[in-house]
Amino acid sequence: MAKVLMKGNEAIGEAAIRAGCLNYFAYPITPQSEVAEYLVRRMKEVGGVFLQGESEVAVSYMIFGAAAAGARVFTTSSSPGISLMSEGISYISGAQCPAVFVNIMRGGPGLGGILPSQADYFQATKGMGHGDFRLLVMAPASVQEAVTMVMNAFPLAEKYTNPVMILGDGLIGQMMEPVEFPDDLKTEPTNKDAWATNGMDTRGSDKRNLVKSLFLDPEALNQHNLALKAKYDQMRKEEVRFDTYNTDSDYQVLIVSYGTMSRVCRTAIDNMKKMGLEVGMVRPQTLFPFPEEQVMAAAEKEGCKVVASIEMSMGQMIEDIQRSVQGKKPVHWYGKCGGDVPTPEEVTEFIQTIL
Amino acid sequence: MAKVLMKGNEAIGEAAIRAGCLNYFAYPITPQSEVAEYLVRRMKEVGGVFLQGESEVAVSYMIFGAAAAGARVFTTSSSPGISLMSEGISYISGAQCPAVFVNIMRGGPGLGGILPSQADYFQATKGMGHGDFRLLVMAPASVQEAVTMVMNAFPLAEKYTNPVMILGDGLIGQMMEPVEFPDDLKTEPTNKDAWATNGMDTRGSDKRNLVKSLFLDPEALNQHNLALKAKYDQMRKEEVRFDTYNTDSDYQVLIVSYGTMSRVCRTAIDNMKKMGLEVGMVRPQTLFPFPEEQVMAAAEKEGCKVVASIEMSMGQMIEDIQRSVQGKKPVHWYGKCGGDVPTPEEVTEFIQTIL
Amino acid sequence: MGKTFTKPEALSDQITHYCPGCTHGVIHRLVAEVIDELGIRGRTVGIAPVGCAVLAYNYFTFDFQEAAHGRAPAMATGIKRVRPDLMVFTYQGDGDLASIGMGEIIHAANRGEKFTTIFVNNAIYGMTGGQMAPTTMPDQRTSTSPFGRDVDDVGMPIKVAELLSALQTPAYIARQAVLKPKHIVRAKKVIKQAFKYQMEGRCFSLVELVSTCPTNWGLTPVEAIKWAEDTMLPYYPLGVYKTPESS
Amino acid sequence: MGKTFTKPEALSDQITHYCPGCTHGVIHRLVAEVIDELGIRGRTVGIAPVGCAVLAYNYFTFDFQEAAHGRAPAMATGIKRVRPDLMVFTYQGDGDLASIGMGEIIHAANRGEKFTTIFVNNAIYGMTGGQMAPTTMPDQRTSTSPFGRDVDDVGMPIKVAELLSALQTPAYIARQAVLKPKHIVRAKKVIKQAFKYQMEGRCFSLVELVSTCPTNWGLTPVEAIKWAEDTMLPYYPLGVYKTPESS
Amino acid sequence: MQTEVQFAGFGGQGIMVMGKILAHAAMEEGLEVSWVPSYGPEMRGGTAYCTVVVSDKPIGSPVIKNPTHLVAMNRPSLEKFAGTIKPGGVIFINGSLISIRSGRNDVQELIVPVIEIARDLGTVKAANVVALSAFVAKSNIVRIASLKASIEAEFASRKKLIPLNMKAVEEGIKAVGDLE
Amino acid sequence: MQTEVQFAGFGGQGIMVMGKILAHAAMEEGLEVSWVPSYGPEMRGGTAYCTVVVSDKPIGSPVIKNPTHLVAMNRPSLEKFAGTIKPGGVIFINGSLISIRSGRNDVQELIVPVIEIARDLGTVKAANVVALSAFVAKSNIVRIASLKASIEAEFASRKKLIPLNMKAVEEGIKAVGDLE
Amino acid sequence: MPYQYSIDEERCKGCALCVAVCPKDVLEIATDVSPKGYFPAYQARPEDCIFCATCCLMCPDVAITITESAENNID
Amino acid sequence: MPYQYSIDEERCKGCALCVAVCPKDVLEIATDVSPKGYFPAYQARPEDCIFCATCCLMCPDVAITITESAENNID
Ligand SMILES: Cc1ncc(C[n+]2csc(CCOP(=O)(O)OP(=O)(O)O)c2C)c(N)n1
Ligand SMILES: Cc1ncc(C[n+]2csc(CCOP(=O)(O)OP(=O)(O)O)c2C)c(N)n1
Ligand code: SF4
Ligand code: SF4
Ligand code: SF4
Ligand code: SF4
Repeated sequence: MAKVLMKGNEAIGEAAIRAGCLNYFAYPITPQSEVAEYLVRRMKEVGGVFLQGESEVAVSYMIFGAAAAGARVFTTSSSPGISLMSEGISYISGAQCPAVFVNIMRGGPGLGGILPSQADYFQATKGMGHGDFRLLVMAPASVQEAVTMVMNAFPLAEKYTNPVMILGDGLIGQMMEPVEFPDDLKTEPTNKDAWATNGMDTRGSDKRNLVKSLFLDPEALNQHNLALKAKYDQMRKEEVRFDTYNTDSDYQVLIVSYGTMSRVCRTAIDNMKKMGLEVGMVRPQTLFPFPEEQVMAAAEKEGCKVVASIEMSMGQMIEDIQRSVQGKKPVHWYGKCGGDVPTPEEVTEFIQTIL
Repeated sequence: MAKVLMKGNEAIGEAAIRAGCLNYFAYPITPQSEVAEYLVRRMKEVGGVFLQGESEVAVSYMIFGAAAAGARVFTTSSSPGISLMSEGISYISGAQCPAVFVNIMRGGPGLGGILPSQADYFQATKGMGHGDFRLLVMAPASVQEAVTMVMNAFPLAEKYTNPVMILGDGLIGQMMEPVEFPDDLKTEPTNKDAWATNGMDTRGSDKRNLVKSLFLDPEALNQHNLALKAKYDQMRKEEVRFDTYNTDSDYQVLIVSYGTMSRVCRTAIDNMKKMGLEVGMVRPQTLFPFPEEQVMAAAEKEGCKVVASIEMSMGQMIEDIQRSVQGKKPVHWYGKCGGDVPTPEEVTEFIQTIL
Repeated sequence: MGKTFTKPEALSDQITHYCPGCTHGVIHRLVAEVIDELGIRGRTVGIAPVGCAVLAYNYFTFDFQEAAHGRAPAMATGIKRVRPDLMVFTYQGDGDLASIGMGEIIHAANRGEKFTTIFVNNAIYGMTGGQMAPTTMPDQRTSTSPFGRDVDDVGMPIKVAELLSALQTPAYIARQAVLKPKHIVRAKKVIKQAFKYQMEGRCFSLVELVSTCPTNWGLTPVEAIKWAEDTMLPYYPLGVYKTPESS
Repeated sequence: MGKTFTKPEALSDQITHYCPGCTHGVIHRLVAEVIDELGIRGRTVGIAPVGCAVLAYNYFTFDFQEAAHGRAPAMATGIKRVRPDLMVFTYQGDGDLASIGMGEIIHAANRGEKFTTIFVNNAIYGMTGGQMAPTTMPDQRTSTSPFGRDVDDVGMPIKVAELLSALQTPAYIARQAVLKPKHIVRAKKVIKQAFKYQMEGRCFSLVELVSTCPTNWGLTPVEAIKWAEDTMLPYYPLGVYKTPESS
Repeated sequence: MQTEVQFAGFGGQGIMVMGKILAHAAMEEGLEVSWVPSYGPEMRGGTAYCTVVVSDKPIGSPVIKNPTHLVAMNRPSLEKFAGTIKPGGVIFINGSLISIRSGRNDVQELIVPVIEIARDLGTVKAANVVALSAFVAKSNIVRIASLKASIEAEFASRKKLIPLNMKAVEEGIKAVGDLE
Repeated sequence: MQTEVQFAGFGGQGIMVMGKILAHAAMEEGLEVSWVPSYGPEMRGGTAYCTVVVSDKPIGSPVIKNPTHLVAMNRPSLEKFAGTIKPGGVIFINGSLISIRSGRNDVQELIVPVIEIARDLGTVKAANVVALSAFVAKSNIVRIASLKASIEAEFASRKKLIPLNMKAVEEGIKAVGDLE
Repeated sequence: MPYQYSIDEERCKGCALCVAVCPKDVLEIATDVSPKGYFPAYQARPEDCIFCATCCLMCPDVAITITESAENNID
Repeated sequence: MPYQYSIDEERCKGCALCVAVCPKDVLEIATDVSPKGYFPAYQARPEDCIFCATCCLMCPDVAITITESAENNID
């Protein structure tokens, strides 16, 4: 298919449809309401389901019900809305249903602001809700990558019967960039007869299916949690994705950055190169699983003096970097968290201060 | 005051009253409903406020409204209920109001179970909600300590105008142990005229107060977040609390454990001592701020070969331990997460496997 | 003149965890009988609440989902929107539906979601040990209203059937009881009617059932029936409150 | 015969961010006038919603809190329970109150919380760019109902005043408009009455105001007034729906 | 020195209170105590357990896999816990409801028909106090005086029940004497 | 080579569309592009900005502090951004609404009374296309052919507007010519 | 009479609701405990039973069944 | 006549609601833009104004004020 110029939010909606997800439930919130405004029309065209729920709490359970019934389904929201889905996402994870959640992050905490932010890193990667569960979290750095990640999110969610989250900052949703969509539509969802409550007749079986997260017997609940843990360990083995920039140079500083922020860093790295300062970057594409070994390896590299976590948050990803680097190199933080994306100039300035 | 034998949940309720908190809003959930059942009577006696909200979402905002009006206020819940307060706690943190949240953890994810668990560590210490904020998190290991921590929670919340969370496992709420309460009641809340919306007449001022978390100007929001960060950095400096056990011995293994789990470890340590194996323990009393230096120091101690994170969760606190230990010693995890508290025998067995 | 009576196929053999005399068991049986008689077991999905009926899925022999507290109507919406051909019902208690789940039930009803809700009104929170519910009667003692529900402090009991009937979207809303054999016969009729409307894709349907919680009321099962008749029925009148025709 | 007219003290000098002709401004002024006339500015706490009125606190000269989307009634409950002497009102839009905040408003009203709610019904989500609200009219086009609100798919518009009046707890519930000078005069009367009931500690009070959103309706302010009169008023009848005396 | 007592029976037999009275008595003797209930859905109708830990130093794990003593008020409880008790401990058996025995020869069994004894006192409700008293008389975990004081404290709000329960204590102690 | 254009004006002046048309044209020429809007409450009524980045290699930061060019459709926009433009760039000024100048001597100023021109074409709505065309003619960021194609694509759903806008393009180009 | 009436001791929880609704006063609650720990209902006066199934209707635990059968034995 | 009528150009957003409600058809919308970028209302026929304050009632932006004053100057 030819390149089209598309707004991130609309591209995300289209990507879901291309991935065979014809079911969308959501509640409006800036800066991602365009997803719904795009899909309300497109779903009608493709005969899909569009519903504006009464709240994010309700939407998270509409997603749960639909996913548990075997449908491929997703929603989009932004920071405060995602917080309201905390309990629901915990339930979906506990009940092991596949679903995709897109968080186009805005400034927080509380009402905060509506401009780009990356302040929901901790929430997405660690404390999304109560109990022991993880989301597979992918962070796009361009509209095209958002499309690719959304399309990959559904098969991954189904592979692990676990929710997947796309974590994008506001710019990813609001920017227009050229995107290409694969022509082939993946409209056939994977077979979910083994567990989905899609009706015994549908399965032609007289064994009923049950979707639940309650395990009153402590040993059963412990086994259940071990089974979930096994899935997350498998993700750590199989799903780590990352990108590097200028890491073949003899960099003195290693930047770890993701999303739009990483693109600013790329420009900063180019500028510093011109100034004769070599800086490398590891860009996690999956935030969970986090590219621990890759960051460690890049940090250990001969000549690398310091590591910098550059985030549009007040020091969240830095904790995963610290765990990864294990004290081999000092790890510094730079960030802003109000909506102004730090400029390449500001990044350059910061890098010089830590050398 | 003389010792009384009290159930943890009731002692928590009484402690709040002794701390001068006469305002309680909550929604029932096992295993902490006894707090409400105790306070509905006690609040009547002391002329305080008791209200059963319609949901945890609503309760979190009742707390917000009351705290913003200058009242000393708290609530109690358990895991799923705390997830529903995610957005509210983010708002309260963003608006910088003091309030106390007690989470008597049960098994998760989802509905999970109602037996003791520590699986909300990540949520409490990192990802409680969207945006950059932290809770000051205290984890009691006995009913008496729960009382002490609850009583300290209110002044701390007011010192930092930030929510404080007491993170206890189900047993802390359900156990009966002897407790002592200080006789003096701290019924006078600190002066909040500087910021509380308690009415201009109340303050005898014609300057109106405004409690909000919205900052549309990105620079203002960034400054706001830096101000919040400064508070969390101050907590890291001033509020770290921890306890140690058998750390003056030449321990080969360092256990890091908290809450009820740490008491099991204490028994295990005694047993292993008898078997001739010295094991030390650092017990974080504050989970945020985490006793990073103390854990590091204890791990670095001559003779200590390995560190073990022993939690009633699938490996959450271990991430903070890894950050603290910075690769100086291998860090292992042992835990169970279904409601059965691991026994001293099981802990001992595990420790032997990692040596 | 005599009658035979055996367990419906849609009901499993499992002995319930319900307390002796708890009418949840009666309601389970009625739902199962209706599903058998309509022959829809193979395409029915039930949604268990969080409440004493959280384990309801153990007692039925068709697909089931377990909801979070109060969110069953949102889950049912999710299922019906993606699989309108499935027959979906939620089974909810009064704390679940009328307290934490108020937003979800009102919006599902107002959107006219084509599922059926079985609403068990026992005037208390059973599962968690007898706290006050929105449906708790004036002056009724519960563990969180130990001096009796003070209506000046927390308001009047919510009449769910009446409240939902105040919405403009066509629906089938009825209230019955399961206190006496004659109620039980009528209750089954309205439950069946509710499912029929769903089968026809007509409208949202809800049946409120005045029920008992002997354990948390602190009464014997027989006393509990009497208390419900004397106290609840006058406040919660039985009948059909709304039909798609009437609206 | 002539009249003077100046800005009430409870209103700040700030020029609002509201679009030209948006009736939020009229409602702000009426509330401010009532607060001045009752002389309660020094003990009033307003609660701003999340919606176009999120910045309402900039336009009033007394204490204010900013709520999360839909949760203002819970915050007001928190304040009134700990400080019954304060005069508290929430200012909420229809998305805020009738969609995400439905549970909170129903329970606050049913508990009889002694605060006042100013409910701005403009049949759309203004702040976020014109999505469908529970109050959106049948066939009305919005950014999430581009083909017009399909009542068979998403149900009928919710009549908030009527719905809340169906509760059993005594309350003061009225609906007025701010479309014409005569409405505005009446609107002020009912707003004042609502605050009076609060001052007397009588009951919960809510005033629904049929309002406009020219920007997202895609009409000029004058056209918007006309559309609201022709389309909304017939569906949302004005009047006093409930008084503590009547209930 | 630490002793651990597992109390177990049907809901409604007053299991939790027995544990509480013992814990309270030990506390009044200046000892460290923890009372750990089983909570959970099995509460409803079904079984009721609690464990009381008494020690002269701060109590580590309040969760006990192998208690030193058992008070079994019904048969399922005996079947469930008999095997877990440490050698040398006391296993109290409610003779009124339990026909079987623990099958252990490394413990001291104490079988008392507490329901009949309580019935003779006027109410089967007192059976748990009879059982507790007999158990205490045998195990000597606390002094009888402390036990009585603790019972008085427990019934402080229902004073008229105290005389009856004091009789129950005596009968419990007597029952042990008769057996020896 | 990377060029960055800041478009700015009142809401309702078609600022966002100007940027989109340019970005689309550049994309069709095989270049990398990013279109970054200002979004936020100032949207309502107030001002509207967007930035278009065009480059021959993958675009790093889409957020630009110092763009190479500026298209200012009203006075506040000129006042706000004039100082941020890189030396050597083009600053387009909507002469119909802006009486002042950029005050820069290291840039090329292009002043066109686009509203009058558009009015003569039959509708002031076309003012943004006139401005864009003039700016493109001056800055040569894309070929006029690409610009036209992009405009046709933009109005594909409202075909009858295309001829008018093509005229607008010509007038825009002509305006630049007249100035030189 | 072709009906067979039985109360399943395993299922009966002794709530006595059946006893209360039996129009012929056939049922009573047993005085000795069932394996499940309840005092179950039983037909004290089976000869009066008219097999109206009112008890079945009322029983929350589906403990009572009435089936057709050749011989008339009641347990 | 002791009233002073004024429309604050800073506040007026030109919504024309006042124009629509004026019973005497006094008000009109200006043809040139205000510093705020709006086309404000003004009294086209001030002599007809009866100071009924209907426009004030309608104005969402409190742009119109009527005050008492000795001399009768209208701006
Ligand atoms: C979010 C959340 N809050 C609270 C609870 C605790 N809880 C479980 S059931 C229940 C109420 C049950 O009462 P009801 O809905 O009336 O059903 P019943 O048990 O009476 O049949 C509550 C509050 C929970 N599980 N989840
Ligand atoms: C939890 C959450 N969900 C969604 C939003 C986005 N949001 C802001 S205002 C609004 C709706 C506003 O509409 P309404 O309440 O009708 O007020 P109006 O703007 O029309 O005055 C929404 C959905 C939010 N801020 N928070
Ligand atoms: S607690 Fe009440 S509702 Fe629950 S099973 Fe027992 S009787 Fe039934
Ligand atoms: S968007 Fe609508 S509601 Fe919001 S300010 Fe503009 S006109 Fe008023
Ligand atoms: S109604 Fe059923 S459960 Fe109750 S006593 Fe009769 S047979 Fe037993
Ligand atoms: S109503 Fe007010 S804002 Fe609108 S035009 Fe008249 S004076 Fe201006």
